[in-house]
Amino acid sequence: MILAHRSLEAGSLQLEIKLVDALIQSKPKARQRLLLEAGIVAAIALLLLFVIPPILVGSGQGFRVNLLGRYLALAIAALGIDLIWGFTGILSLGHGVFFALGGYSLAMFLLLQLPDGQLPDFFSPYGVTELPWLWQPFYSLPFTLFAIVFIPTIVAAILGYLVFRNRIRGVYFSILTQAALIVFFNFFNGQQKLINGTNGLKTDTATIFGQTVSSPPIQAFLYTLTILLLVGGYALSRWLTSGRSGRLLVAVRDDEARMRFSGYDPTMFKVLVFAISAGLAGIAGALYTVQSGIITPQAMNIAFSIEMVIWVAVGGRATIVGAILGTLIVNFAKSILSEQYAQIWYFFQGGLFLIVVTVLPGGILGWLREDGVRLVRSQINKRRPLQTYPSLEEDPDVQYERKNLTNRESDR
Amino acid sequence: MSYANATLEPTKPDTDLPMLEVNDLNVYYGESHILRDVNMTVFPGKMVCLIGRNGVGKTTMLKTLMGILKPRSGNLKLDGHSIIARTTDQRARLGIGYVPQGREVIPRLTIKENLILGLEALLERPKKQEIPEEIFELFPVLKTMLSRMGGDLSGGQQQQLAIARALMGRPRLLVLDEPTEGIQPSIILEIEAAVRRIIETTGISVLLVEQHLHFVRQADWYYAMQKGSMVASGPTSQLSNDVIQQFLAV
Amino acid sequence: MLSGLLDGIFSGISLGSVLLLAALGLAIVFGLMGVINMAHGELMMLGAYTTYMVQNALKGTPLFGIYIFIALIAAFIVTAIFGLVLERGVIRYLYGRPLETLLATWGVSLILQQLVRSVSWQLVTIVALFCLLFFGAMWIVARRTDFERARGWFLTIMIPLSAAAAIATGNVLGTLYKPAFTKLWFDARNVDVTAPKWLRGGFPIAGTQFSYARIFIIVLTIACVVGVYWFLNNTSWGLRIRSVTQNRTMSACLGIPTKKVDALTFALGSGLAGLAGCAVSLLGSVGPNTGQNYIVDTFMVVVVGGVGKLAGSIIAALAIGTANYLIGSNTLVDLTAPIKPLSDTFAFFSTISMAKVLVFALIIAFLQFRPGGLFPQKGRTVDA
Amino acid sequence: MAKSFGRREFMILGSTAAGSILLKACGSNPSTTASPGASPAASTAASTSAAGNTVKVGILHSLSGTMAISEKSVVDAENLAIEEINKAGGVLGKQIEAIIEDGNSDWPTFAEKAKKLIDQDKVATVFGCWTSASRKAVLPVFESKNSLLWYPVQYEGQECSKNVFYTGAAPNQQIEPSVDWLLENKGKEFFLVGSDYVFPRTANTIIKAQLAAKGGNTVGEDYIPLGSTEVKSVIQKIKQALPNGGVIYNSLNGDSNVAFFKELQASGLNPDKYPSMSVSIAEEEVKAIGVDYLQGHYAAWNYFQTVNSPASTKFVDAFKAKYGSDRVVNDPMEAAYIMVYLWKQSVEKAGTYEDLEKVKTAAYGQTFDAPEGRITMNPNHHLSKFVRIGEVGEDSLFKIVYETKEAVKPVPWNQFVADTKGFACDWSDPAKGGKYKTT
Amino acid sequence: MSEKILQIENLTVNFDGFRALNNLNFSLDTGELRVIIGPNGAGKTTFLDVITGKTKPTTGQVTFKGKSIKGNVEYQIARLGVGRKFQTPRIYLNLTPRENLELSCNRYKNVWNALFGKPSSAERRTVAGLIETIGLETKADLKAALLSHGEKQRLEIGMLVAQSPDLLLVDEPVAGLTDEETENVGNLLLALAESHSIIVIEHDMEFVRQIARKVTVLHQGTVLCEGSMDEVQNDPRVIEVYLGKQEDDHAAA
Repeated sequence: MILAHRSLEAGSLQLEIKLVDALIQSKPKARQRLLLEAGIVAAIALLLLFVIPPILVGSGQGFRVNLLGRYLALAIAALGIDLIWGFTGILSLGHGVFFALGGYSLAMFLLLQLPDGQLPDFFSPYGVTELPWLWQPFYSLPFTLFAIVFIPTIVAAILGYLVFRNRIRGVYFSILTQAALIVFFNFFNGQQKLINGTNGLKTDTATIFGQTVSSPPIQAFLYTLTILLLVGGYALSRWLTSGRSGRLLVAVRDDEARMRFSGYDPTMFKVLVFAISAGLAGIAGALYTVQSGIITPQAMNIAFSIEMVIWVAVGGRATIVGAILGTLIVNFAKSILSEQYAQIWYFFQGGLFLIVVTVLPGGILGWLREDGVRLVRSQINKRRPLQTYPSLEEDPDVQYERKNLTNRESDR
Repeated sequence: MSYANATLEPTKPDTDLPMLEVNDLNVYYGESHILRDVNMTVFPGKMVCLIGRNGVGKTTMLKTLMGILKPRSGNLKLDGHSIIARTTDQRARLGIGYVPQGREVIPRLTIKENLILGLEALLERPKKQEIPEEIFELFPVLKTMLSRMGGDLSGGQQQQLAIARALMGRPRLLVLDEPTEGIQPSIILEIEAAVRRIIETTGISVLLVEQHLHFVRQADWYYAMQKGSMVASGPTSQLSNDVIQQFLAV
Repeated sequence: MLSGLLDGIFSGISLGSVLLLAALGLAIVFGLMGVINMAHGELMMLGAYTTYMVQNALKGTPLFGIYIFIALIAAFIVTAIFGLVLERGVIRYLYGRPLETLLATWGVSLILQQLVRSVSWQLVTIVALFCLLFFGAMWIVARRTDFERARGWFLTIMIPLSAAAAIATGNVLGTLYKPAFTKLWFDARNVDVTAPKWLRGGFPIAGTQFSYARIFIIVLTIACVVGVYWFLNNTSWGLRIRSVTQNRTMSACLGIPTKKVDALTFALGSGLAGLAGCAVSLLGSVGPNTGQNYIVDTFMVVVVGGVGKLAGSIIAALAIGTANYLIGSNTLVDLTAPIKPLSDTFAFFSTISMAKVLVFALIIAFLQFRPGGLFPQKGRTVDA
Repeated sequence: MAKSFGRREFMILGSTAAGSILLKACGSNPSTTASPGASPAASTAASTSAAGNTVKVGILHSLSGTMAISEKSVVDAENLAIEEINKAGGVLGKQIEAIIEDGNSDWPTFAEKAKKLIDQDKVATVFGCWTSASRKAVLPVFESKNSLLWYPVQYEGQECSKNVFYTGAAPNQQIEPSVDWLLENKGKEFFLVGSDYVFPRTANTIIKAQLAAKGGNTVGEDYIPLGSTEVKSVIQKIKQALPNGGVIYNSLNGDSNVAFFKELQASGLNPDKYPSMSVSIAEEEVKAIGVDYLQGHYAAWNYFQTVNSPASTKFVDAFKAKYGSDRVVNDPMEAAYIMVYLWKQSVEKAGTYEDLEKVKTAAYGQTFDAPEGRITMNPNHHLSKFVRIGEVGEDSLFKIVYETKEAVKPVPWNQFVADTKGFACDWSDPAKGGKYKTT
Repeated sequence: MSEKILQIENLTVNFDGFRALNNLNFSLDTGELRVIIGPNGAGKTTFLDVITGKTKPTTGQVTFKGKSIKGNVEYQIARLGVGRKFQTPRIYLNLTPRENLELSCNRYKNVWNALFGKPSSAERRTVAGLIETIGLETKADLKAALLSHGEKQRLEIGMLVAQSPDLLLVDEPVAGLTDEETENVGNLLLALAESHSIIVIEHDMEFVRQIARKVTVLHQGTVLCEGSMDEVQNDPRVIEVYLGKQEDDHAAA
């Protein structure tokens, strides 16, 4: 019945049948692919957990393990940026707020791990003798865990709703998120008595489970936790960007108005994605804070939030792997280059922005898919092994379509 | 498609090169083929009318002529020189005056400013930016409202303004896209008269896209378009009712 | 009381006019071209550094008393040229993609910040030599017909080659003429811009004193607004700019060189940033980070005012300036003293940093009622 | 070491093969210009380390970001000291090799770079930090790794880590005497202005307590965000609070000072009626603000370039010879300069630079003929320093209007603040440690 | 069947003084296929904008299935049962035709369902059937960006149908199509007309003749005339609008 529709030449009938077969088989194939992908993710996670740290330590670069842990935490925030910008097309320049909210939540909890009646010691110079109300709930671990994820989420949902409701879009949204950043920065920066202002909250010396946070066992635990949560974030992003919700995200990016006329309310979807990405940023902020030992309002400066976008852009927007890869590449480049060329690091960073926007709009993964694949294949002239994301070039349907379209052009 | 091969070459004036020559023009919007191998010629001092229903590609043809759209293949020659590589503003300065569909008067500029913008097409701009009296002779209504905003005019006035603006640049080829669209009959007659007078007094060529038969009949030559192709052409004197029914009527 | 009131009005206007001056160029570029120029603050910084250079050059000459006027002209020209280069080199490839412009100009802003830190004759030589070699070679090669095909190869060969040659030369020269050639022009330290004598101090009225520098800036802002208004409404380039803004395609069809208009508009906006930079150097410090303080505030002015509307920007700047001042000083606390909770609230926000918090919150609230700003643009909108 | 070098180079070469050479050439030059003398050591740091004839030390300051303005000149002073020491034969017969890292004005970055210096470069000690926030951020790193930091800037006190030597002034060596001097000479009504971060906040807490104790009066205080240049409303508050003149105590940092003094003058608050005492404005800052705005205002420091002593003249001359005659020196630079020498002396006394316990013990009681005078390292890791108050003169330098005859002993735990009253610090006695009760 | 599905009374839309629609009255029976023609600028697209909630009328009322749509925004009106196809095909280019259809077909358009819902087997069958109807079987799982213009047009119509609206608004469905494709689309619309109420806006007179039963002519924002194709074709007012005054022809000549 599928074949009984339009006139096709005899030659392409054969192909047609193959295609139909492929379609029928696509279900189990998809499951296989999913398993393969899960396997690869697990393998990389194990590699990160058990192989890379000893190698780094062995080569006298032990402190890079901590860096890696921090950058992996940043990668979680990058996943959030990718969801909102890469997949949904909304550029948020205010994710530092959510990052910081997560970080501050956890830092407040850690600082309260004190004997009864004592205050965190930074309070004393300001003459604060009673714990401010803001701090009270953070005695509770469950509340803190809730706060890390949901305070950013709720703030984002409110902000997002207020903005998206008015159909404020594009650069206006970006500018407003920047303004929000300034608001939060000034608030955190200006409230010395509440949260220690510019100095931020230090978590290194706090104790948890009877150990200081900066001690090796806790740091190893945090490193593991980061990887697990990154895998979780990866899974969440995969889940959100596939299936029906994934299609809806693409739909918001492609044509928001069309969605409305199909009966969807894009505002709610945008709020949802914005909130989820904020939650991811909150988790990232918490993990980053405990691994770097301090959270300050600097996490909410303009540059940092824009940098997050560039991580995703470098890796390749709208690719989940790209977000993670981009974060690691840019941050390690920053850390290594700034060791070597401390004085002119900004040149590199600025150049990176320019290059990514003008020359490599698809980022590294985008380039690999578009040009890299062709380049490599033409060089070694053989078939590529199957990857997690089969490129369009491999797709028989595409080849068929290409040919057909080319024919169409010349016919008349 | 019975008219597809009926194309006659327009009668050639004695010595002149064609003012405009369109050769095998193909234009696409993305993947959809809008203009298919379009050929047409406009000779100096002649008024040529392009007819056809909405959506057959007339406006696309004019936009390609102005360089707003890029053709995928084919050539455009103005007075014997290819203009295919020229930008829109260069084409304007080479002497194509364009009166687009919907007039496109700049809304928040005054009438005077709109007219002065017409001088942009001149290769050497006069020191003193004045509006020549001929313009007001053609369109007396404009003189009384020089300081009003272009967007505040009625459709007919905007149309007159748009034509006057194009004339300010002293074009060699005046391109008019549906100048009568949505305009009261009385003003249509004024515009018709003005266009005729322009041709008589300045001797420039006119390429007109039009549906109003009355106006169409003012032209020397017609081309009929359908589905992106030229399907018929001839002197307007020979424009038969048959053709009109086929390509123009409801 | 009178002096307090006068002072309040003056300060509000003065803050507003600084904002307006800074936002003016941005409003033109954003409003007319839809370009988000994150490097606007750094263009201001360039203007401020130009002022510094002019000041130093004229020190001890009779012109020193009026150096500020020469500096204004110089700042305008320098930043306008820089804006022109920026538009031709980067922005023009990004028209219609505001988000990409935003990221690219952010990159430019980082580069500019580092530039003033690192600029020396050596760096200038290297950059100049690179441009000479690279673009020179391009100019020669581009005339060959098969250039488009060989473009990739040309770039991969010529970029490293010219870079290596330029850097090698720069380094050799650097070692030969060491201190003079490699000495940083500005370094990362702030530089001092001292207003001429007649601009220091203030003008006493009714027990208070109006700063001459601030009066100067208010006058300058008025002059700039009038100047921009005059330029847009009474010159042929102004007419072209307005025309292109309202209908780009039709303008091209009339023979207006739209690319030139784009470049000119951007240069004008940049030049105004230079003027603003010159002006703020009278008030604050001049350093690599000078521009950063202004960027978000000025964007707010543009957003609140409504894109592309001069009048909107003026009102928005004055409103934001006054609000910032009223909340940041104790004025509101005193006014609302009878109502305790209200005055407590204002007291909480009555520092400069907290005033910003409240003002930005108010802006977001305002946009709930007027998402398009004070004077929303009808018809065509800038959409991402 | 060689191994780690190879890896680092490899990573860069591997990633940007052609670009690397390019970057290297370009990158080393600006640093050359900033510190021509020390740069060979800095840029060839890794390659010579294999020889084993050098002692590595870390220099950790912001070379970029907002704080670079102040911190770069401190790096210059440290490089000068290292160069002098190396010329004189080094320390324990070995050349000092400085590894410079950029803290990027970002506190977590400071912590990261500190870890890198300690773990990877295995430096003997680190000279670094400016802001208290950055010091507090790296403190846990130094404590957990039991490494040593030398900190050259005047600060708010209330800290006494066994892993830090503080060579700048404690509050009782700068703030408290200056307040006393103002009370005596300039008036009892004080308005406190500061940048919004820990040093001004703590300093003002101390000042308020001190004024309350000594019969002065705090009529108002206000804080400006770091880097903000909108100071109009502060001026307004000052005018309201002090309609007939009074003392402005200024602990603003960085850019805000420029705006503040420009506005102060424009609003007619001149030093005759509104004298201001600054604790973050030194010779460099006077240059950057413009002397015309500052003339007649006061600053409190331990050292001014105008200090007339052979050591001071030598320091100024050496600095100008190295970096150019248009440069000036200031108090933090002096503190940075002397801390390198103090470290050298301690190492030489201990006979090792690796055993930090020995180095620390050796440091206690070390004296040095510093440009400011003969200073002594106390067991509480702070220096006994001379206190001076200077008035900005026409020549952009300070006219010293007050100086202590002897070095003032440091009191890290402030005695005006209730929480720390009665506490002291002594690391030479294991029983006492960082914070013990004296009474 | 004669019940009115759509009724429009005295509708006026003012854009800065320009009346895009001027006191327009219109009604459509349930199950009717109506073609609207009119010269450019007659207000056809604005007409659709008002019905779908994109543009708010200055005055006048739109009643759909007996209820006023006033105060409803686009997605609410769409949920009431109005589907719209745009002039240029607006589909989600980065999704496959199958996914495009599934999105439209989905009954529950809330956020929760988007996250946790799975297409039901009935929905999947509907989509499969639709793919067949619009003739995109072979390309059902390619990115829609790769479709030809005609295929995109068909896909968008398919999306409309998947939405199963009571009223379909179709704006220029055959613009830029070849003859064969035009005919396909015509047949598709005729097939749909058996179970839906449809308004089609079109310029292509041959196509209009193919599908039209009743034609409405819009001119300057109001209904000029209504009737069968033949009636409209011979109406002097219509001829005047399209071809200019016939008498003048003689008068001027």
